[in-house]
Amino acid sequence: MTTANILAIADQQQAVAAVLFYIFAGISAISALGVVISRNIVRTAVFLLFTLVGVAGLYFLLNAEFLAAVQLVVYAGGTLILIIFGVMLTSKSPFSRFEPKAVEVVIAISVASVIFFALVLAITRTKFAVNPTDFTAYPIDKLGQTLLGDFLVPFEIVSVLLLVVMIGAAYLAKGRRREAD
Amino acid sequence: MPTPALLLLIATLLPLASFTILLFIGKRMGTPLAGVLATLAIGGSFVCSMIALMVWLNPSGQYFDPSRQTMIEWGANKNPINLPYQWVPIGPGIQQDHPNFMDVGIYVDSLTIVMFSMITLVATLVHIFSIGYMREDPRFPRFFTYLGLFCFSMLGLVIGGTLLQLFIFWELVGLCSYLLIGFWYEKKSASNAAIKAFITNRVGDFGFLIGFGILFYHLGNVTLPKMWMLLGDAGFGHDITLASGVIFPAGLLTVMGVGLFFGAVGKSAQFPLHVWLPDAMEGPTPVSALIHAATMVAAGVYLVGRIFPILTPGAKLFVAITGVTTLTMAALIALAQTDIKKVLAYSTLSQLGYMILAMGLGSWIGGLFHLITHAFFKALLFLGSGSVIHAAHHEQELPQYGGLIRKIPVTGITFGVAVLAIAGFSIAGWGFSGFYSKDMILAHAGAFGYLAESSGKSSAYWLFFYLPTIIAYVTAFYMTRCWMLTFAGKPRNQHLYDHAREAPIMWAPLVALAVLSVIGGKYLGVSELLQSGIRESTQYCRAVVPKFDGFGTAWPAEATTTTEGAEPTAAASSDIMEKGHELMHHCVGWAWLVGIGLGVIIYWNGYSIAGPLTKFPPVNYVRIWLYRRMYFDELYFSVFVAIVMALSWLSATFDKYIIDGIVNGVGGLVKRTAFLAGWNDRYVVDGAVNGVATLSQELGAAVRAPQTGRIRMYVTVLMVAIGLGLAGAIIVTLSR
Amino acid sequence: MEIGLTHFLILAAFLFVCGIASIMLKRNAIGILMGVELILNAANVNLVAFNRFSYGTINGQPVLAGQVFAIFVIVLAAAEAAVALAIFLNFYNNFATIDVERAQNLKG
Amino acid sequence: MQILSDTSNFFFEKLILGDNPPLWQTIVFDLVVIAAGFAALVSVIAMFCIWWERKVAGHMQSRIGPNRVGPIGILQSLADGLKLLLKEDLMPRDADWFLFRLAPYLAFAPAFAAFLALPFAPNLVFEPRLNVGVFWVLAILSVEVMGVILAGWASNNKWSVYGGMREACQMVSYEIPLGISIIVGVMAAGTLNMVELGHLQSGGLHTWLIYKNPFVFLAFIVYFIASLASNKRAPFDLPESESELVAGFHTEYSGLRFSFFFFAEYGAMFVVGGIQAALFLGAWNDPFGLIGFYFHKFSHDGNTIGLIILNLIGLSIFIGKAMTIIFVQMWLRWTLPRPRIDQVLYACVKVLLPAACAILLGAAIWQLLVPDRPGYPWVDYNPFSAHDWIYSPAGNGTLGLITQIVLMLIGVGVSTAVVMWVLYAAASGRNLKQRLTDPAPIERAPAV
Repeated sequence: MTTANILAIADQQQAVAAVLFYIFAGISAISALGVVISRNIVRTAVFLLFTLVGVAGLYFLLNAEFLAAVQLVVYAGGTLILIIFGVMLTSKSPFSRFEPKAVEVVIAISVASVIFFALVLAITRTKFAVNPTDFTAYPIDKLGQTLLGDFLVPFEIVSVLLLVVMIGAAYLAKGRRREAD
Repeated sequence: MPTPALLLLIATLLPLASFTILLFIGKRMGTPLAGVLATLAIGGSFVCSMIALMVWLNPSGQYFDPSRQTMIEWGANKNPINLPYQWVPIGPGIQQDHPNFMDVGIYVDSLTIVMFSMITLVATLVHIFSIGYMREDPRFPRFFTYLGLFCFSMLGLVIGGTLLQLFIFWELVGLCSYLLIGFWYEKKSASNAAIKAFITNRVGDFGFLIGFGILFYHLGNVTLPKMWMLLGDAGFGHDITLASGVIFPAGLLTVMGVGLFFGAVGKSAQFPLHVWLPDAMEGPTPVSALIHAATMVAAGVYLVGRIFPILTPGAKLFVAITGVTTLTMAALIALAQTDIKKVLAYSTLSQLGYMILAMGLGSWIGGLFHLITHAFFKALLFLGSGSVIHAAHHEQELPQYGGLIRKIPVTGITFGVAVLAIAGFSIAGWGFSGFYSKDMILAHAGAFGYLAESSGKSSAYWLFFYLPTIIAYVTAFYMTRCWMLTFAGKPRNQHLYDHAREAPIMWAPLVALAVLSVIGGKYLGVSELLQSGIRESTQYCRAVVPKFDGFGTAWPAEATTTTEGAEPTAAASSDIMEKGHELMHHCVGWAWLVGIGLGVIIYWNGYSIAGPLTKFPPVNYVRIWLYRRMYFDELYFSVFVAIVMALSWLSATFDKYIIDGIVNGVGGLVKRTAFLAGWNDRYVVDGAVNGVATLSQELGAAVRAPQTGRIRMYVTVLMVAIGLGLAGAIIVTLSR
Repeated sequence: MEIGLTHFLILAAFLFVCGIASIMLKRNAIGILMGVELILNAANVNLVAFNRFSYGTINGQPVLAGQVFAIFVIVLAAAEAAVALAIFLNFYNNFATIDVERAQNLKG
Repeated sequence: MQILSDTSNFFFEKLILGDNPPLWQTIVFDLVVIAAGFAALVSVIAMFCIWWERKVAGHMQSRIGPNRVGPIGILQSLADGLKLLLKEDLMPRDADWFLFRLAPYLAFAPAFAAFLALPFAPNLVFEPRLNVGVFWVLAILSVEVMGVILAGWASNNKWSVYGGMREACQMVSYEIPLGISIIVGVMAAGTLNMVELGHLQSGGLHTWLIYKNPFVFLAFIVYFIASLASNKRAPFDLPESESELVAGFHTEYSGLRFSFFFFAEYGAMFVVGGIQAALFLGAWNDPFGLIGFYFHKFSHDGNTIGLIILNLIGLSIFIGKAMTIIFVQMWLRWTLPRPRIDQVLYACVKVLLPAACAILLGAAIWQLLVPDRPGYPWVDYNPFSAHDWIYSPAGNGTLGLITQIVLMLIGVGVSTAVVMWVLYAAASGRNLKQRLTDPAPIERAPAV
């Protein structure tokens, strides 16, 4: 294989990566917009699902396969279902809507666009450090070692926190039933 | 051949397993089964400890060597097992075993092995006893759950190789003590006692934390032998220069030692934190036997034994004073108590005082030896009292007993054996277990006195000998009183007497402990093993620090230097020891006979002699003073309450005179001004007042308005603010 | 054009802004929760992208701190959702609605 | 990873496109594979399974099942599909039109996407470099539940909502034991990559991961039960239990949309069975390790024809294994009664989850204490040579070998017993069935 050949292939792969990025970014961005615009709470949840899936795709592009899978399992498969569950338990009419006022909409849109503009300005004008990871294969064992090595204490704390949350959520949800009895 | 470390680790984890199992399915297992499971687990620990002991004593693996006269050769002279492991990554400390890591570890030497054998043995017997004692209790499985956790924590405390581990298990042990004292939490007194024990222990633990903090700041979390090596010169009482060049000042060393010792003060219930232990007798009696007599309260002595080489002379003096105060005070109080368990509780305090005193005087072996023998006979005493209480249907007052020997003979005899043991029974140089250990302590105290004299110290140092000596007489007396009132004489409560009977399952532990109380001093080789423990640890440390002699520092004589490689000494030179021993022999040789004889004579027939005696007013006042426990509870209550009251009185006074005065003065001023100005002015004043009121109302309304309770509005305001700020930033950036 | 850090950051900024707008606009408590999830996702994208492009290697070894942080964030988001939903259920039981505008009993 | 580059990665792609093809050719190749290969595979498997299920149900209920369309009714599914295509596509008036239409695709797409990670044969894997393969399938399948919930919700029908909510809580809770039991297998293997999993198990029956240690053996059972629940298969078919909820979440669906749900269900069954085959039951390998042996031999020699044949054999073995598991699922469906929803959740949270945790702990301790034989069979060691096991680089592997052989014997014994039992039942029930299903022909019935 000649050097030129390799370069050509690298160019092509970059093109593919760009296309994929725009696809996933488009999915995420449009769905995020949908989350904001949609009046129906269940549809909002579906848009959020697409955002999450799009972000998972972005993780793939960022060489974070494991994170992508975690995103799908925990976010799309767990948290979001929990949210939809909450929607189903709390909405009186099947398509409950609470409309925001027009003033609020105007304020929200203007504030959001100002912040977005400011952020974009800041991002484009800042020179970030360049120190890319260059691994062709995703070092999943390295991730495990990092998680249980350098980040052992946060890991343990998070696990304790999860336990606390589990007990707390169960208590909160159960206390209600006792009251009703 | 499994290593002792692995065996002891298994022995530690078995009770944890029993705890976990019982925690989840204990209730389902029901009354006898849960107890049997817990007993099997701790019994397994006992077996493991015994095997570890065998392995430890015989590195060759031959237990019965026919060529030798003795079955086992005491003291294997082997290296202690010291295994530090990296645990939590932290920043670098100065002298850690593993840089950048908080270590946990295992440290096994002869002391560890002795402690393991004693704890698992007593715990096993107490478990067996409890199966009988707690049979009717509805929370039977939970009791054994707690016991499992306690055994795990206690064994973990003993096997732990770093002070951090010691502290963790220290707290766990305290938790178990809390749970078990308050086991019958329906009783207000029990739950109060539990809270009292917990809080009092916290006070001690603060001291521990302070001491540990000082140590941690200088060394990081190091293993025990490393700590000894680095700070082994503390006994000389001068500054220590660490390898990194940091200087550890002597004063700070003393503060650290006293702080660490304060943890022991709390846990071993030494003066002034002793108040919780008598109240802890509200817990079930097996718990009192296991935790509040034999093992947990001894943990304080164990801790002092572990930090012994890093105690400065000042800290040791503090330790000794604490010990001697406690032992005197507690023995006197025990004279007047009428609750059988309270008598035993104060006796425990007194004996713990002996151990702490021994530590303070530099008799490492004496203190720990007494710990072991005391564990045997005090566990026996408590289990015996448990048997009595069980037989008497939970009546604990001595005046209600009498003559029970005819109804519960086994208990009575074994109890008597324990009384003899604690009194120091001996004939012609042979005695029960308590004789040997107390002998060692008092002989050392005598030697200490001579040493102090010869090095020109104050003669007040002789108090460290004479007070314990007197108390030795007192001990024999009050223990005899307890026995006589319970078992001898005529029954004073006929109904109770008629219904008293023993439960056979409780016999086995009593008899086993009685045998141990008799032979524990001479034939089990505890002191020889402890002696070899010193030798092992010293040799281990000398491999790195050739002049290490942390366990042998003889104070108050001014130690100059230690000769390199000399045999470690537990005390002063042998001739002074000999003198001390002789003095002790003259003073207390027949103390047991005097005390017991006096007790038998006075209490021969119940209160018939003692009763009239206490009618005599001075005696009666002393009796009441002692019966009320020297008013320590009242003292603490009044002191702390008085402080709070004084503070509140202070703030009330401030309120009343200064603030009220200002307000009233202003009010009067206004009133007078108004009065003087007449009704014309009233409009002005009214207008001003109303104006102020209106103003504040308007202001309040204005401030209240944004507090809508609408989250979204808050978010919106926040975001608008940020947006405005960012907009400004954008304009600035773009215009540049 | 090569896809670089800036692209991911701008996307994350957009997601963040959408999350904020959604918090400001939704009156349904669960809608607000979803806005929060969007914001967390934006932060995650940032973390992973910075990890990938700006903080990739130390001494020739790949660094994964950003991804580990992202995992923690995901886990915490799940915990947060569980607690939040339990609170919403209680809220719904007490007010018979999920409209956060009604939660103003402590209004000054 | 070494083994992936060693054993002719993208073998078929190279075979067809040659070395270093332009990128567009690769993309087109992939698209063609997806469209022609996987889509066809999913449809064929789903249609076959539908027919098979009806056949199994028939035989278990002493009927014959479909028998009119084609020989032994094998074309029945095709006919059904045709019928469904021609049906009117109904949508309730008050349904949420957007979600109602979206839901079937949301349910079907993940099942289809999960196919891409399955290791059909050593060289027949869509993306062999997917290092989180097993986890990826789990993740994709967890998205599938969204489709079901949305279908239930969007139908605006009480029964459908109940079905959707049941699916939600059932799926969320059973995902945990499912994941933990997968972790046990992955722990034993030490990789998440599906292809590596396959190569690791290529040394004959005793190297299959299920026999690696006793805890993997137990995890296999936990996985099977949890996978039934996450696939909403009987006895955990609460979301569509017809006796209570009419048809649960797909009550309102008709025509092609309905068939999408059907395809999704059978596709998910195959995927779940495929993971089970790949993770526990030796993927594409035969019980004697022949495929593994010849595969390494052929790739070393560059024997293209041999490799193609091996891949085809591996493909059929893999599909056969997955189908066997599907058969057990069907068998259970027509045998066991359906529990209540609280019983289902009880079984998960209080029985299956603690069991799975205990198994995980046990497996971890086992792996800590018992030395393993690391490496790939036939590459690093000879799986049938005791010498290679005993002198394993990780220590003395005798205990591991003995465990694997004992477990293998148990497994083989149990499956043989079951097969014999089934055969006995089939043989002895033959007469019974004929008596039941051979009444007098309708023509000969007495006229009314």
